[in-house]
Amino acid sequence: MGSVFRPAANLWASLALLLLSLTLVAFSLLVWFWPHGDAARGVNWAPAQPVPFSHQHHVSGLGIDCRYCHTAVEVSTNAGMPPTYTCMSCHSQIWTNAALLEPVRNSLKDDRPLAWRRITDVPDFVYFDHSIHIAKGVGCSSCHGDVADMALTYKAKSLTMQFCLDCHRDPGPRLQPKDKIYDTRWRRDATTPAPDVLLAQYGVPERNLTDCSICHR
Amino acid sequence: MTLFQARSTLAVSADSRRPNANDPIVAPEQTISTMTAKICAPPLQERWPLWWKLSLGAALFLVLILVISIGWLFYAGIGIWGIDWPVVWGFAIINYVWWIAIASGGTFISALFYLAEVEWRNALNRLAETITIFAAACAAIYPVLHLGRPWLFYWLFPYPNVMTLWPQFRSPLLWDFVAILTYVVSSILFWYFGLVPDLATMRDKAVAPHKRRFYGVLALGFRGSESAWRYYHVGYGLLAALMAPLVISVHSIVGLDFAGAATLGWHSTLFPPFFVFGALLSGFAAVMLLAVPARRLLGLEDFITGRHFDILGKLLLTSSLCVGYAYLMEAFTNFYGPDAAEKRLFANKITGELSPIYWATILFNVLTPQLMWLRRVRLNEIFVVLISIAVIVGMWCERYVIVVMSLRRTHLPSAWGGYTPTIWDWLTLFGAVGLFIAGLLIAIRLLPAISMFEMREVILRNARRDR
Amino acid sequence: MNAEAETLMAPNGLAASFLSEEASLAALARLEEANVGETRLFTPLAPERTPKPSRLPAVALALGLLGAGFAFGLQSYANVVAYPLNIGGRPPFSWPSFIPIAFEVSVLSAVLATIIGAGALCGFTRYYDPVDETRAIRDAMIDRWVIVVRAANSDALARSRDIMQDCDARVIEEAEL
Amino acid sequence: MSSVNAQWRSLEELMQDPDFVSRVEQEFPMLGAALSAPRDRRQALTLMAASLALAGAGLSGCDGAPEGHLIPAVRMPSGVVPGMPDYYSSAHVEGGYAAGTVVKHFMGRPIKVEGNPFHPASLGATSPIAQAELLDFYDPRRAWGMTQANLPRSRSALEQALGEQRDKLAATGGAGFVILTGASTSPTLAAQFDALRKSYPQIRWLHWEAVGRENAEKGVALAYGGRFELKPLLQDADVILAIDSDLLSAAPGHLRLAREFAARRNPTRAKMNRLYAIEATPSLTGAVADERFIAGPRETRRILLALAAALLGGAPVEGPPWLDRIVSDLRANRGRAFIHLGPDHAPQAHALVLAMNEALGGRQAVYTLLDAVTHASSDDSLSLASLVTDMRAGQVSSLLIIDSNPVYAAPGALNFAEALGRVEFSLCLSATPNETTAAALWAAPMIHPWEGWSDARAFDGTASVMQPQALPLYQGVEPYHVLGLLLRPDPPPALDLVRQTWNDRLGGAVGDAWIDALAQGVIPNSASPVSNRPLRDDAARAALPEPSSAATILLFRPDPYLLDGRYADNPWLQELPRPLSKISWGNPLLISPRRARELSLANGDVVRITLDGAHVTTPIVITPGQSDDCVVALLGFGRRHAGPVGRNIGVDFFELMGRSCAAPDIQKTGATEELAGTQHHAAMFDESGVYARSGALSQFLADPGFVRRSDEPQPSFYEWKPEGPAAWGMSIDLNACIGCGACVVACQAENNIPVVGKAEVLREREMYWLRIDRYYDGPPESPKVNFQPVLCMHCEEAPCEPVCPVGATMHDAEGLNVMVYNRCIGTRFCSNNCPYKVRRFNYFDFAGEERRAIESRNPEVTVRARGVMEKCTFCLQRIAAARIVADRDGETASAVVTACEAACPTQAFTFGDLAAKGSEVAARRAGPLSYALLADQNTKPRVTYEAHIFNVDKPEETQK
Repeated sequence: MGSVFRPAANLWASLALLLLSLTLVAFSLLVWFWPHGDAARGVNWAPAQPVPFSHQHHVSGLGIDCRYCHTAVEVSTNAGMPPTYTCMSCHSQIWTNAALLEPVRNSLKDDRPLAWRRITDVPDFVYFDHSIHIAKGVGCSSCHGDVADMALTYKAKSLTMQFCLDCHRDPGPRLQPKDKIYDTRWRRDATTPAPDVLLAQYGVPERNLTDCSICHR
Repeated sequence: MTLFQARSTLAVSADSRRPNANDPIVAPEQTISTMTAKICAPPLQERWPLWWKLSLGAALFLVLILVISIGWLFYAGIGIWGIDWPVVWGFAIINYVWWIAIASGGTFISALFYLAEVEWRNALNRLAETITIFAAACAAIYPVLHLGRPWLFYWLFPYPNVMTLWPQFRSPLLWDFVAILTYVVSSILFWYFGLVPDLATMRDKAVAPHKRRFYGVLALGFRGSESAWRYYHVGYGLLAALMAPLVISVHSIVGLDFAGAATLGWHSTLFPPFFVFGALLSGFAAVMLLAVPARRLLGLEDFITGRHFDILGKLLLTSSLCVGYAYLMEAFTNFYGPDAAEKRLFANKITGELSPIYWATILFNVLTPQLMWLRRVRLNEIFVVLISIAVIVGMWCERYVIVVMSLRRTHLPSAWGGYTPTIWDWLTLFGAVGLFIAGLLIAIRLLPAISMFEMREVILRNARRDR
Repeated sequence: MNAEAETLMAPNGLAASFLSEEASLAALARLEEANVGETRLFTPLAPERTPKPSRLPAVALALGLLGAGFAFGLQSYANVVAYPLNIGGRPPFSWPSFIPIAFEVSVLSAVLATIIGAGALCGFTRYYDPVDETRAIRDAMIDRWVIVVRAANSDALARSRDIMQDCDARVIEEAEL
Repeated sequence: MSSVNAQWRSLEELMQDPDFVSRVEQEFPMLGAALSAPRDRRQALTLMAASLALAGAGLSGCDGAPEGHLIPAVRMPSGVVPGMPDYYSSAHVEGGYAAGTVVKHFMGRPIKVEGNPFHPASLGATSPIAQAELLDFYDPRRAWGMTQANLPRSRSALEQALGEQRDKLAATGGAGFVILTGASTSPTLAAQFDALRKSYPQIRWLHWEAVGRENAEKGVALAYGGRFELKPLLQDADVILAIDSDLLSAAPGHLRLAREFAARRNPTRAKMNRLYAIEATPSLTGAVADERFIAGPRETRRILLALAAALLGGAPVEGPPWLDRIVSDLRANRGRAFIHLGPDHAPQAHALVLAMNEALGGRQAVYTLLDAVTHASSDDSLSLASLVTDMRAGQVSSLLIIDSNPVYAAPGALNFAEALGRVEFSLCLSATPNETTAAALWAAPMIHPWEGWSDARAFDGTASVMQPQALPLYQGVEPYHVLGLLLRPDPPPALDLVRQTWNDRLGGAVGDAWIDALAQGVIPNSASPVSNRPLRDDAARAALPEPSSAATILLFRPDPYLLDGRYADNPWLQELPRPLSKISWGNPLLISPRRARELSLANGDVVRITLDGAHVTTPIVITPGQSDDCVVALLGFGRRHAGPVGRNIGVDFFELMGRSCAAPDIQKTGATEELAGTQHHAAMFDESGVYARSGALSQFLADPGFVRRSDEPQPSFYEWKPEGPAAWGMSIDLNACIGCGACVVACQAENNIPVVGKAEVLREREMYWLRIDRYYDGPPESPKVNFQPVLCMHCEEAPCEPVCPVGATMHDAEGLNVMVYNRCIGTRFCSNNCPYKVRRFNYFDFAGEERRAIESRNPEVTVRARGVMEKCTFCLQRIAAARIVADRDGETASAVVTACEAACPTQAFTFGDLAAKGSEVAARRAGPLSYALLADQNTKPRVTYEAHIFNVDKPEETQK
């Protein structure tokens, strides 16, 4: 007959208990930290586009202003994507038969729109308005990153609700001087006016920017 | 062995086993050895009789139905239920409250009466606690099914998230969520903790190696050393002392789910105690109902005796009087109070097209239990079963009255509506009953139906008293 | 136990089972005064003699209060600091509505504390113990009171065997402990 | 945009497919089964979606772009700013009369209809139908092709056939060629008809409406000897007597009339007018009348005679006792009194009433006579009846039917379909396939009014040019083109024709005048001149025809929303609860309480009505306040050849029309049918005082604040102050509300509120954010009616908020009760706790199953998912837009107008910032009549009501 278990059983039991508690801890840590990480949000994601358009070349290189293509950014909820026509206004003159630009030329020829992969996106239940952010001194780079430096456009910010709230709770330090709104390289430095000065300048409204109704309808 | 005897006795000489008022709590001829042997026998039995297989099969069939209806629910949406506008709560809530109340019986008996140090409870607490955990499990299903988007139920947990959002802690539903979580976890632990010494007994009674190992693992290496017993004793008492207030708070909070709302027919300070009364009533009814077959089929007549039925009957009667008082007060406050709409609603309850359900509630929960005044009834197993069933059905009706009838008649007459449960409502109800029964059947198949180590105390104490 | 083991090591202990608590306690008393070595008593139910006070309740209470404090604190933090929202015009610090959850959490943590504490003290998950090798121990959880002696020396072993016999032990068997 | 392109392409592809049409047809037979199944509408809409898929991959593919793509235009149309709406004027034409509208576009896609404030017949308001026009525009059933004998043909084949007709016309001079079309006020169409007559003198045309106003027109002709238009000027009328009148609901210019009427209803703002109503069956006009009297057809005739005797002199006729009071009131207000008679009365009766009005001396003051606005048929002798006779006699060789459905809507007695078979060439133009297109030899899809150029005139003659709102979605042909083809092989485009018409006024070339006319939606001072034609002496002498002597008379009335059935396919209008019965998806026979008792009928009992051998079976609904002498059948339902939405819904009563006036035989069948009512309780009596409060003018004058006396102020634990820059609130004037339902559809359109269908309405799961509660007060035979629009009250101490376990609903700084859909997990506790029950729950994926063209949704509002609670947001999207503009451009926020407020013809809603200086809403809130619904709940609602005052001396007088 003898005992039900071998002496080793005690060791195994303790190990099992240890493992159990460890998995519990690990799981909770995962739940806590993973969603905050960039990986979970696809930051730095740069999908292939119909045309490998380089903001770096067009903005830094040629010094074209954001608004040349994204015309509606100051007046509309959308920044606006340039119609093929806009591309061709230059490329009918230069690089007229570059293989890279074949899709653009076809688009105009066959009257078929180009389909760009969307990189910066918020869910449909979030109503983001470009014009008000621009008007109140939130620069492009705040959400799009240093686009002027992107050979291929990639997702630069997590764009989680927390990301939005961080700024809505304390806009001051993130505001940019009027003339620097479209400068995606801009960083706060000694010459930058103090947050409250900027807040006053832009007259950021006293309304509660963390109200759910500011973004959700 | 026992089982087959039990079966024959049912047939041949039921008389010897019929409950009797002056039965002792445990038959005098029982010694700790015979008792242990008798209790251990069924779980260790290799083959179980037909009644068990058949009823388990039936129960599992109901479980299958439950699974199917839940699957369809998740696929199609809760529109498959009868809930509508304005009756946005329906069977899910009714069943939830019903089950959680049934669950309470176990805790009351094993915790409250443990603290009160009453002997008779030792024969029933195992059964009662087993009822508790499976009823609580059934109850715990519904709040999730009830949600429009069940897959998001985890938003009720306060966990750090990228939305920087927290649950809305003012909502009674959240209190309820936490209360149920606490109750289910604590009940299971309490039940298991109470099982450990008996599992050790099973381990040592068992012969087949795999059974010894099975019970051995569950027994956690408990061998009844003096020090172990000492701490075990302290721990068990402590748990009992925690469970007793917990069960009261859980049902008060369930009451607050309703009383916390401004809804007509719910907005009443009476609700928390009212719900505790209801829990007592259905809890005792459930234990009583299941004590009868357990006693007969597992041959426990020596341990669940006439005394137990006598006591349980009185308890049932008492709690039914408490519930009756609550009904009375509801009526009184409605007519004494200023709110015309409340009066209109109550009038509709007692005279409206659904009034039969209200009166069924009164009949089953208040009037029928009055029979328990008669000792003959208390000791007659047939009556006991019938009355317990009546009470359990009555308690379901009560929840129907509270949930549906209140919502049908809201403040604005323009928003009055009706409610017709669909087949899916019924299937989710009966499916859960199957789940409950299957759980019980498997439990008695594997575990001792009576807490042996506590029974030993009773037997020895009696023995000493006799000397 | 097979023959080789028998010869390999000499048994240094005794396991004896008794029919009643009284008998076992008597034997135990005598063994202790005879000071034969370390003795342990195994019983099928909690021993009658009043248990020495334990710190477990105090620990449970402490953890209960801790849980309550944590729950209440979390609720207050979430509503007042983390994201104050206007919920039906109620003040952010609606302390009365924080109480139920605080209570439930305190009970839960107390229960967990008790289970873990008591489990540890009872030696849960100690699946193997040398006494398991004895035959007698297998009745300890059924209907026998079992005393296990770890004798200091062979002489003590002999003495304890005598004592056991006097106190009419049912079974007496030797064991290595 | 791109998706619209895709749509055309796939459509053209489909059109190449010869059996496309039969495939579309096949969709519908399945429907019968589908509709009887439990979740019928849901399946029906899925079928609709199936045909939608046929109609164009663009639509069923919905957002048009593959997931996660940005699709810029190739060339951005000038003036279109991506992400911002544009507005283009148009007009909604009903019975020929135009009411100006403004269509809101997003990226070139119409998404919402608003009223045109510059248009005299709209004044910024719309009817429910005008709002619902949007769904008709996107109706996938418009994707059908030309057919000859129901077989698909090409467009060229049709043009060839029309060419042959042209030659025939030239040969016969138009003899035997008839054009059948609805009532019209379009000058361009008139011009085209004249051109046709010039070339083919024999050609004939008939303007015919199934539910028309020819009685009234003939009456005017009798009284004044010519075609004239009667234009009431209600703002100056102190006493109005409405006899079986549709003055506020359907009469030409009813939106304006309702506005003028309501402007005189709130005693705190104006001197109240007084409205007497005498009618057989309750109408909106009767519902809002100060005193309403019930009279069956026979009694009404006696009343008219008695009135005539009293007002025009002559042998006195015995009238009902209460008539004297009305007469004296009319007499006392000579010059400011006006009598209006409903379109169902005989021309002679109209003539008589016109004579009385002259006698009351209100001409030019409370009504004027204008030159007729609608066009006459080619000759007065021509009527539908005579046309059918000619068709039978074989005197009609060719019949061109434009936008009219006689096979369904002609009186059953005429049996038009059979007559149509005798016509050698028949062509029917219709937007969607219907009974007539199926019966006609040729059928062709007609463009939607939003897809082409046209013009129409308002009830006062003011003209509007209707411009295309989009390029044709489907292969529709323009009626002008077809008519043009009858004249020459290469007809000019409609734009040129319209330009021609307005050449002299606006100048031929595109000039400022033309642009302004389009921008404003009206052509300046184009109203018809006021006529001074005197009353003919014998106007009053015409004998009134004897109404049937039958015990029960069967009356026909158009359904208020489906009219003659042309909107049966419009889910918004099908589901919109009828103002008084609150029943949707059906047209039970209206029967008075006493009659019902006699026949032992309950709501939903099915009866069989037999009249001259013809019979229909229909459920009944007991209608409080209806005369016992009549039962009322609502027209427009029971379409046999309609889309998945309208087909076989309700009963077709045209079948019984035009039969003898013998008493219909009504037999209980024993069957019952569930009625899809949205107000589920049995009619409430004498309770409504608490909710929709009302009183007599005398009470008000004695104690202005009397409605509020009952609510004592309640203490509260919480004192909540709006910290935001604005404090939004709304005041609803119950004196103004006529229960028309425009606000409900406007809300539905603005906020993407899904249609749930009959089965779900029966399950009490309709989704309206804004509902109009109807309360009866007084005896069932003749109750007083109170309408009460109920929407989210945005309570400052909202009971719904504290009970949500995840905080999905909360308040924002400006006092809005906000619902965050994507946070909602669907516990539905908020709905339990809402005393007003204004929250709606998505039991199924209603929005998803609707499969409505996503282009038609409002992109500014989240489309709610399954398992989510939703409710009124005070049109948060409009507030947000105004807020952003204000913050961005530093201007003060332009006044926010909610969808319901904008649509309301009577301006019952006033929305605005309670904190703003001199805000109208704050003023109304402070008014003596203002009260909070369920004040005892102490929820501090931001919505308040102004109690309904009846212009009577004693409260009980309103109940006759």
